[in-house]
Amino acid sequence: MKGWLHQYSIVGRKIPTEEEPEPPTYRLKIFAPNQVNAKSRFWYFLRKLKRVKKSSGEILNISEVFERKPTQVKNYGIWIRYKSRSDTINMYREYRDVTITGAVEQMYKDMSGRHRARWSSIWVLKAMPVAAKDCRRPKITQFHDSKIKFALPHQCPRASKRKYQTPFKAKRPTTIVQ
Amino acid sequence: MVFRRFVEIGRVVLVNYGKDRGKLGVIVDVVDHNRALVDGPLTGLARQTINWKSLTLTPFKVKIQHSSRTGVVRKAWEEAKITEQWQNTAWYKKLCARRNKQKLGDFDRFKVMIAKKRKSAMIHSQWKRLKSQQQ
Amino acid sequence: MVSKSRDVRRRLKEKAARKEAQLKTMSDKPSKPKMKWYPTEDKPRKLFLRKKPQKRTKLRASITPGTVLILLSGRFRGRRVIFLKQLASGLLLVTGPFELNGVPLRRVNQRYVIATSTKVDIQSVEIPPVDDSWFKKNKKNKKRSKEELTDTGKSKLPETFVNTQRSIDSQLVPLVKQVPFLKSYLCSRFCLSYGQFPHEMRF
Amino acid sequence: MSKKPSGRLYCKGVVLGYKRSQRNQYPSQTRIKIQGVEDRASTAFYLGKRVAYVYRAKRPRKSVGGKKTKIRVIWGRIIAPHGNRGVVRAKFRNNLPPSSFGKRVRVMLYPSNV
Repeated sequence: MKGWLHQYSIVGRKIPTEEEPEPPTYRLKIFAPNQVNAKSRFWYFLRKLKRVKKSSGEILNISEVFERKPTQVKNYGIWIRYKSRSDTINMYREYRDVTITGAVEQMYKDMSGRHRARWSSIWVLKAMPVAAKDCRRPKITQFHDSKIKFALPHQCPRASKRKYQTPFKAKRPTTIVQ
Repeated sequence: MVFRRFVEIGRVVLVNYGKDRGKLGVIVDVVDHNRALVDGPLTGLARQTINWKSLTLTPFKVKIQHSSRTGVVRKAWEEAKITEQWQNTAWYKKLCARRNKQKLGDFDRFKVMIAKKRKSAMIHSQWKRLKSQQQ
Repeated sequence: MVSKSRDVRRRLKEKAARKEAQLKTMSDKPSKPKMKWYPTEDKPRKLFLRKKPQKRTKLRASITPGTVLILLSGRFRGRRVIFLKQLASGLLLVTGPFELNGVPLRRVNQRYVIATSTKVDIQSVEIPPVDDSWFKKNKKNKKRSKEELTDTGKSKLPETFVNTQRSIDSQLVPLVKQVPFLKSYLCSRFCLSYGQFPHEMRF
Repeated sequence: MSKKPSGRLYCKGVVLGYKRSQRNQYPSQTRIKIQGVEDRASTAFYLGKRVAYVYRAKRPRKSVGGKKTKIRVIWGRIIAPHGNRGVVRAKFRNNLPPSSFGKRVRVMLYPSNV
């Protein structure tokens, strides 16, 4: 389900009272599947960081942040903190993608695949495009080559139509395109 | 075993899955080991990332820099006359034949059947004549 | 519902009038012997159905006069025939033509037909005044007298039937002959062969 | 105009079984796999089409054609698609016997809306 994640910028603050007529406002960039989920994640983080609860606070603005250049490949650095079975770990991961939400989606899948981490156990601390020279992961830097050239040694092209997707084939598929 | 078709910037690819099935495109950038950024300005393929599994590499190439914009890709495409080259290949002709065969109406199928019969009749008579000459 | 009760009252009045007339004739007739048996249940009364005019059956867009149809069931299943016109009853009037593939003027329901994209231009063809009653007549005179039966035991077709068929065929066949392969196409039958799936086929 | 039998004018279908969950089955509805129909979109053509389960019985009985024959038919209709791989659901005048599972069923081309 590519593209299920959206990025929201949410601004909220504590409800002003006599003692504190001008409470500070906080803005968070949240990755969530929809607005409702984004608001609840906003209060989740605010409750943990700033002693502001949903009941004692108010959301001033919530707006979706769209990718400015969705057809340009970028390297994304994502700092996360996730609760593994035994302790809590900070991590820095890198992904190549055209949108930041795409990179974060890759991160969630990657974490669930490699570390069996669930959505709820992962905090996205920071996610931002990183310049090519600052990338640290060889898996990413290997693609930093303007003259990149490699073969596809073992290619099983998808059946063109769903009706041709059958588990059993009469002939061995040709996996090398001459 | 020597590879001749490589994934590289400017490689022309054919999309064979999804709603853009049958369209040509150019690899503008390699995202990662799964996907490429593909653009097909003259073939109606929007600039987007597509998985390698939905693409097949063609023997054609276009001279462009990596992540060059659509306008640049279009110009390079026209210079290299990819569309004409592609339409001369047997690959393209086979794809067209398959599509036309699907569009045949009942009467056309009947005429195709008649034509096939005539062809095999001709071949058969020719073959018998050669065989009799041999004896 | 007011009109309904007025109808009911009208009918009751008529019934009463009929009863009176009956009684009058009964009285001057010699009195019948006492009935030994009186019906215990009253006779089922025929319901008064308000007959709605039959809605004209719509014709599929793919079927226009001159289209070649494929008959899907019945005696001539698989045959390719030419559609002439839609009759009042909504059934399609088709013919082979008889001279080519033996399908006479015949009525077919459009649900039992596949319309192909091949069309014969039959503007110039003057279709004889054939309608539903024309077909019903044949059924009535099925029980014809002995001498009309030909030796093969089949009932001989009335002359009018044969003539109209001939007149239609004489107009259609030359039209068919103009289009190459159309004649042999109409003579051959449609069938599904290996690897042909109707949901993928264009007709 | 020889009287040779007409070619096949039906699609080949196979009876997969009744509508069922793991432990209950509902014989009023059967599942049919039609040859060449692999995804849900292509089942649209077949919805409403009539289906014939033709089978041979022990005793010959008078058939519509008047002659006595051992061949009998249970007529039904395709009522809905089932799942995403082209299987369809059908309802028959009398429920199909379980002996029909795996057997041939003829999906007619009528009522046609081509």
